Amino acid sequence: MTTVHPGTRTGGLDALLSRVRESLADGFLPLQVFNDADVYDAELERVFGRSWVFLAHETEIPNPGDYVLRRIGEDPFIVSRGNDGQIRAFFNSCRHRGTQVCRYEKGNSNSFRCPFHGWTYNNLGNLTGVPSRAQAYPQMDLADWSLHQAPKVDTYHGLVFACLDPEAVPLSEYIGDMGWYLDTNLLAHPDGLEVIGEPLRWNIEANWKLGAETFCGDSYHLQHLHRSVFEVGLVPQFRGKAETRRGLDVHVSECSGHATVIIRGPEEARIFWGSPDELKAQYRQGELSDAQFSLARRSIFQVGTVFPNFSFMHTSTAFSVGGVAGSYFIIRQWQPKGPNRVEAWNWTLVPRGLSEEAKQIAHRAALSQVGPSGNFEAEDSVVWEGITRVAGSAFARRIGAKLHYAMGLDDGSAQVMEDFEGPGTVYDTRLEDGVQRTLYRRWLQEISRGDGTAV
Amino acid sequence: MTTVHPGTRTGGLDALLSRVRESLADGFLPLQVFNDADVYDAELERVFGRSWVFLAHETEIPNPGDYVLRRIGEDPFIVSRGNDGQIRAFFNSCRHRGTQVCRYEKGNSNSFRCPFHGWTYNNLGNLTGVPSRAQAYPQMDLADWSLHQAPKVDTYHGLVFACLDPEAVPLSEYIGDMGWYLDTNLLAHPDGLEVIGEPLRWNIEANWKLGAETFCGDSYHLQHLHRSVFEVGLVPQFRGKAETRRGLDVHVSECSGHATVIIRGPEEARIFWGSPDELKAQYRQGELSDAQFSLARRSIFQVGTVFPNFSFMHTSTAFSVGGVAGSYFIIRQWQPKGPNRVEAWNWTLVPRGLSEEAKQIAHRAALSQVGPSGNFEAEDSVVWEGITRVAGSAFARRIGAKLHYAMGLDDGSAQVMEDFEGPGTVYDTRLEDGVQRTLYRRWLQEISRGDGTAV
Amino acid sequence: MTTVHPGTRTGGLDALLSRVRESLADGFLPLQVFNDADVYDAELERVFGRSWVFLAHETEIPNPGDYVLRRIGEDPFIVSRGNDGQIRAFFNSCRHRGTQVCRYEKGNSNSFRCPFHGWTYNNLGNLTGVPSRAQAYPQMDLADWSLHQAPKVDTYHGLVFACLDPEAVPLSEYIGDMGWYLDTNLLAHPDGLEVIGEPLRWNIEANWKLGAETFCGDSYHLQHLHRSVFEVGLVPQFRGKAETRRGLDVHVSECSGHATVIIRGPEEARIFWGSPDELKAQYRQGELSDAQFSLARRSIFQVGTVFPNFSFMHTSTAFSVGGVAGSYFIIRQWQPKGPNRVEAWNWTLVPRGLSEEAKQIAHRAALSQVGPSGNFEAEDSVVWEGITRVAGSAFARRIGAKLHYAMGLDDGSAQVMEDFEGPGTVYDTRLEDGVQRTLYRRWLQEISRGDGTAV
Amino acid sequence: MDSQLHGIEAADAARYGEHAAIRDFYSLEARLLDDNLLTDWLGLLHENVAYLVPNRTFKPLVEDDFSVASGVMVDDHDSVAAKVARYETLHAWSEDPPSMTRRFVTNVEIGVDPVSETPPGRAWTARTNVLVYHARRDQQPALISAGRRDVLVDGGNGLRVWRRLVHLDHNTLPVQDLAIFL
Amino acid sequence: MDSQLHGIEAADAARYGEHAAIRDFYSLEARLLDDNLLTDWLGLLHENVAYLVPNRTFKPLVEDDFSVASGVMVDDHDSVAAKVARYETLHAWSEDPPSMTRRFVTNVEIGVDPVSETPPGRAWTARTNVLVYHARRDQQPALISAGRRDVLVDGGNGLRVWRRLVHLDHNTLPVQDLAIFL
Amino acid sequence: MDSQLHGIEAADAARYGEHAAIRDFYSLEARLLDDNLLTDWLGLLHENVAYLVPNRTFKPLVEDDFSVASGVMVDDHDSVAAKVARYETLHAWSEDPPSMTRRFVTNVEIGVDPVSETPPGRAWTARTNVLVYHARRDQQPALISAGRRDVLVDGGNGLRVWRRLVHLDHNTLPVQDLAIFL
Ligand code: FES
Ligand code: FES
Ligand code: FES
Ligand SMILES: [Fe+3]
Ligand SMILES: [Fe+3]
Ligand SMILES: [Fe+3]
Repeated sequence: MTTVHPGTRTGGLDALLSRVRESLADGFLPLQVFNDADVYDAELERVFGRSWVFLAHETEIPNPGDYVLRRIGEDPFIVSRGNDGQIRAFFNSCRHRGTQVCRYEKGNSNSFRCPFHGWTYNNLGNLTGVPSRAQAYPQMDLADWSLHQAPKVDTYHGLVFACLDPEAVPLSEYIGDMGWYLDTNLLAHPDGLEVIGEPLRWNIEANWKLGAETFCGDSYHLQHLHRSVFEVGLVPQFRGKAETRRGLDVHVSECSGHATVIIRGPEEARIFWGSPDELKAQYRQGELSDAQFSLARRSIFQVGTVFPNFSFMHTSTAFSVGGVAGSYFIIRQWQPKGPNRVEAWNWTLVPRGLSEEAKQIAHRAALSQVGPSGNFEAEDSVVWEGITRVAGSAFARRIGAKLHYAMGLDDGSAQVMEDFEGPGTVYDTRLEDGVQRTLYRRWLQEISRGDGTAV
Repeated sequence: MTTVHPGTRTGGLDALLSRVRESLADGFLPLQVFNDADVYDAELERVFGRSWVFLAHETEIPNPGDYVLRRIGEDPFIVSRGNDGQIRAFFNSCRHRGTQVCRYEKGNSNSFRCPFHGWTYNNLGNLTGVPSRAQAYPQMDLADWSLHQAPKVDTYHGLVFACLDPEAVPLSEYIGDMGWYLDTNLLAHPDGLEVIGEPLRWNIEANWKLGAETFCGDSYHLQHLHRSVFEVGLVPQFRGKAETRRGLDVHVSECSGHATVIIRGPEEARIFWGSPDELKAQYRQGELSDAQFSLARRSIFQVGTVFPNFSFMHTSTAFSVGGVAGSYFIIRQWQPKGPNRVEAWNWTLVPRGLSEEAKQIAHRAALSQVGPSGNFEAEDSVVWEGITRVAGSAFARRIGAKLHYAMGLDDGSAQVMEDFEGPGTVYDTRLEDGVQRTLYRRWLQEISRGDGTAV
Repeated sequence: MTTVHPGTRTGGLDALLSRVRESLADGFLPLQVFNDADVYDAELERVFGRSWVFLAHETEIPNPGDYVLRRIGEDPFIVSRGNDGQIRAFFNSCRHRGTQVCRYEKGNSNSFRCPFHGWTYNNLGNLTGVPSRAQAYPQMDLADWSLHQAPKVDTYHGLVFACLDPEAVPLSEYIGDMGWYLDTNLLAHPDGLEVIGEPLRWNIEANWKLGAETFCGDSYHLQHLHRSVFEVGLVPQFRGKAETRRGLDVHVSECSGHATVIIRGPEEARIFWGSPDELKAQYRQGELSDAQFSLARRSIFQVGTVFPNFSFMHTSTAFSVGGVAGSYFIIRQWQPKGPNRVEAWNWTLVPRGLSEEAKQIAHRAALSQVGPSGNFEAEDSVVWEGITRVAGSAFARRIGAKLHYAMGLDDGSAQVMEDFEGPGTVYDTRLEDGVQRTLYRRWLQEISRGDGTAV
Repeated sequence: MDSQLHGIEAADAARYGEHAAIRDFYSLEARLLDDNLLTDWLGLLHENVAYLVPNRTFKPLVEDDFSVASGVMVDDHDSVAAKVARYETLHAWSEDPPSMTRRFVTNVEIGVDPVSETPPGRAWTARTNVLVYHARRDQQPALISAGRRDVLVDGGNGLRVWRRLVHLDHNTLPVQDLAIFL
Repeated sequence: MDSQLHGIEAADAARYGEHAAIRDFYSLEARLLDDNLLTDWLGLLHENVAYLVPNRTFKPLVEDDFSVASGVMVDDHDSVAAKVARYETLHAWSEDPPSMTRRFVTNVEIGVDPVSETPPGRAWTARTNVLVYHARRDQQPALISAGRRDVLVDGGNGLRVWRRLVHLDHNTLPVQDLAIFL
Repeated sequence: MDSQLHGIEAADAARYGEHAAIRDFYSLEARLLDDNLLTDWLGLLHENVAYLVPNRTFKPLVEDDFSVASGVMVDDHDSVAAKVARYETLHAWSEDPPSMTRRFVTNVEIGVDPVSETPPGRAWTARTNVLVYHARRDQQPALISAGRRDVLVDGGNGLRVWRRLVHLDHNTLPVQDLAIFL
């Protein structure tokens, strides 16, 4: 029941990337990139092997010894807070014979004992126990046999990222200008955010980039693809056609390679992503600049993607018609599982210290709209699956079929807001594709960087 | 539960094709061609990407707006009869972001609206609606964004074919001499043929060529593989051993790259593929030549393949022992789904205007013998699956295992009937493999034609 | 639900093999070799295509006409005892069109009739029947169309092996020094061994080498991985820590490329692999040397692997706590099914002529510990599956992750027993990895031998 | 919890006796098919049985998805008997050795559908779900999922299938033959 | 074999009458869902239903594996109704044409769990296993396997689901949506 | 439709009472296994149980396909108990965390087979089909399909399995262990 998806033809990966380069300059993208074995292999090596990749939220592993099992690309890592309080990411493979040393997806432990021969590592990754060592390995220096770990692990206001490239720039530089926009979400509540429970995970038979792209800000699809949700009346805040809201809605592109979309209320509005009044009252400027706090105050909705596969959304929705709304910040990660398969992972975050009941409302609100059984979600994933299938077609390769990402490049359409307070190239309308072109420009840059490995 | 089938080794595809060329000259064929990833990729590009491929029967889409969803190779096309009455084949992928614009397998519509962002195409393939166009794409020329379509679509007496190669010869030239034999089937009834319902589809874990080959006329397998059917007495018309019917049974090979087998009754017989008397009385010479009509009149059974994957069979069978017989013309298409997987599609056709009851008898007759639960069919597919499995073996590659297609090449076996009225190289016996060699000679010719794409 | 496992990168197979060569010299092995498509393809061609591979035990096919269906690598062979009493291995593919001529896994037949067109081969592999031959193939010489067969088939004290390489050394030379150790197991009982019933088969999502490696003698894993079995008290004979038994336990490595581990009792012990007294009394020196018979007498447990995928174990276990023990010699074959999949085949052998009841006890004893529902087996296979998964990771390739097979190379650890009577490099302890390095040295040697086929 | 359900219709013992008899009938039928006792199974079909497996095509009007006219199987007693007879020859190679099949019959519901047409005697309509596990010796196993709508009639010494309509959850059959019955 | 089971508890006819009514209820429910009659199905839910599908994560203490707090579905009548309402618009493209689903409901057990909380009237606890075959037109089919723990209550004219707890045999959902109900 | 089936044998209420008790027994057994309550499940086996899963090999004479002599599982109470005891140690790593399993038991038929041998007291023969969904944390899920032939005996306080014969629909097991019971 499996189709082996063939790799690039017509000159191989480099030729395809040349075509991407030419196309992208005009706002187009070859369809083939969404289902191609060679592209995918290169992505694992060059994109996921060199980018800062999200692993966990700090509140998932608050205490020494806490750990969760996560992935960078397709590779399994234990994200462990050591007894020294530091977070590390260990490759889940025993240094002896490669066995997975951690079998649980979440837990707390001082150590990881390998089931095969019993080598034991502490939660700092050091090899501390080797059965029969005196006779078996009299000259062994345990220090040589620590668990492999991601060379770089760092956090950004609670978000834990790792990078497998020891030469990579620091996380703060990687996030760069996007920090200005993330901060409005992460810092506006004085208690910070915390995760509810464990991430939800589901399988989509689609290329991972399609999810990342949509969360960069595919504003254009809302009114048609999700029409049924609006019809039922579940999202009353999305009133006003995109055309009539120029300058209130903004598309932030080329933001250090990341992108985000913000839907704002008028100048003086106090919205805070549609929070209920009680919650609104709690938001504080704190470390934020005036402009940032003003943005938080006016925000109805925000969605964005930090390259390559970390997405987020901040808004409020109801889960029944006319019912109570919950406010949530969700993290969505697009875990690659092959050229035509992705696992969506979804975390719901809420301000720390919210009541259990309020948390539950927030989770239900998020779940009902953007979870695996969400009113929005089902539509997106079915569309992505269809695109992925045709992307693998011989005809698409033969005619070099290109997709259209040129909205906003016509004269007289999207305008750059020179006076917008935040960084990046900010457009005054949701009717433009610059946010998505941002993703593919960055992607092209990374996947084109040779690394001495022939792919 | 999946085995990745490795591609050609020992020098790659070109070396394998050289071995095919040498072998075929002597009537042999390397087993490897039936389960090889590189061969399959080349087939998608060079065979299905350049041949005229069957899509539908006109009577499936008689009215303006009618459409069916079909495939060329593995690629999905909408076969649509436009409001202008013309049939086109659209690549089922939105020009915007690639989404499948048609979700149904059959229907009638003035237009195809993409679910993702609502771009709308009329049934001539033209982009006619773009939400928010004035603001989003003020300079867009809609004419630039019609659905991609097969460059060539044409019909042959009701059979709709398409070709993805703009340089290809016209359909009539492609069918060539085989037309003489198709016409006897398609034109002998004054009302023409029509399809019953929708095609049946089933999955076989076998290479697509094995079905095409058998329908070229593997007459030799009938008495052994299908012995159980004859034993039960379901096919009384197949009496007489092949040896004793020289000149009545004919193998038509090298018929413009296509092949067919005809089993005839004696000179004066009125058989018309075993039709019931009422139907027999309806056949007319019409546009057919004397020789063609005479052939129709004498025909007990005909089977054939138009390269690459269009096969047909015309005969009558009963569905219970001693029960009423139904007369049918079936179309069988071998839709490739990988090196070792094929979908069989099966249409039952009958003379247009037959009573509903007669149609039903014909369908049941066809179904009981050559449908997915047919008495014949099960045996063939299990054999093909076994061949496909061994074709993928390392041992077969290593020893260069070759199959035997040399029947009829020995002195004193099959004789060419120089005086046969129809075209092609016509043998006087069912005991010869020229009809199958025809398929592989044509296949070799197509797959050897480089097209600038490195496979 | 399938991941296509990509092949080697970073310079291809040859570069990987170079890294293996360098690593192995120091006792290390790149993790990547356990899940790599290119490595696997090369293994099918160079390892399974050139080694002597186990097929069956003679007692499975004692009579003329008996046959079993087996595999060499992934390729299907009929192992047939001809009416002339000779054993041959026929490729299960008709010379006509490739159909599998044998559909049963075990049987007795004078001939194999192909279901497709009825060509019939006798159990010597000769084509003896061709329907309609006089007319179809008047000039055919049947002798040209015998079934393909393995160029070499031979037996070793009842074990049937075949080799696909006509240039290979004879089986006795291939087994070489390992014969000394096999003989103690195969010849100590005057009646010889016989198989109980048919082999059990089960699927493991792991690389085939991991099973072969463990059976080379991964003594080190017993106490930890299988701790639960010892805790329950099912294997009372495994007392005494490995450290305290130097010279009683021996690791036999570099034994003509094969390896074995023997756990012995003291000098004068009469153990015979833990046989019950009645059976012990039956063992005889026969053709064995004094040293060999003494080894048999003292043996508590033996396990070993004949390259590439034939493993065995000889011991006694109970199947309930404190219950009766059964003594058995099991054969375990690791049938490759892809880079990350193996079928384990398991035969239980017992001295011929044992009572049905004693046989049944032996089978139950074997089954309860090392069968697919065995107390030992489950643990091993889950570990191997985990290793195989991480072996396919991009991170492991990128950092060139190496596994540790260096036990015994430290000064003062394992000592070669110069005075041991048997051949090979014999270490005086179970705490060493030389037996496993033997497997990979031999593997490296075979897979590095080019054969004119570009992989 | 006392021993009766108030307000739940059709809970009477008689109805459940019928249900039990019909459920047993389906177990028997599945067993005969799985054990390859086709001739015995044929005895469970009424002589005027209509055995229909419509072809499924996705169309905009969902009620048209199932086409009996171009059905996958459109059989009566004699055409089923011919298939069975073929399997019972010694020369149906594809089923020698026979496929492994296992029918999991669930969701037996009686009386959902009205009895249409005029059955020959007392009749019960029944719906069932059936999941068929199907495997050949060295073939990938397949699952066939379907809902069945039957009319069963009293055959004197047991029930008989008088009408069977099988709605497949497949537009393309996952196996190369429905040589097996559903 | 005589006609009674000695020493086997709870074999009384009344209990089996209840079992039959509840089994029929599950067949009805599955049928409405498989036939895409979502509004009718909604009528089988009690107005105060709690419909919970916990998230599953492998942790060292197995009792914590199922998290309701971060559940896959945490629904009440109104939130289920909103989902149903959305499907009943003409613009839920993903289910047009609708998925093919088939629910195989087995292992119906009554009274395994005590009735916790205070149900609105007479109530029965029931466990079931459900295997859902799910396929879209050109998608790989998927199987969803789960155990359900329900509290059913007497709704006057039939049973109603008052509590449903679905334990999935998946830590990662095999399909991209649980738009279908379990 | 009146309330009795004429001419359908064995429709008497008593027989269906037995059927219900036996069906409940199988639900209980499946639940204990799925919930990993192996020691409780062991209590459902008679002390002289014979638990047999023959090995399957395709041979020309179909009756020989199943070999008990070289069976996949050939167990008695003590050997099953040993396996259970091993799982109950804290060191059976392969089942820590435990596999997810779900047993779908269908087609419960009573009295198909005669009672052979001499059971210890009152006994019932029963056939069932069982489909096991089996998955580990990061493993491909597998389906195991089988038919079971049991002899159940009255254990005083409930039924006990005295004989079990499992016919697998697999010649090669799809999973690496039958550490789970069928
Ligand atoms: S593999 Fe981990 S201790 Fe050996
Ligand atoms: S993809 Fe079709 S409208 Fe956007
Ligand atoms: S393939 Fe064997 S006889 Fe033709
Ligand atoms: Fe969306
Ligand atoms: Fe045929
Ligand atoms: Fe082990």
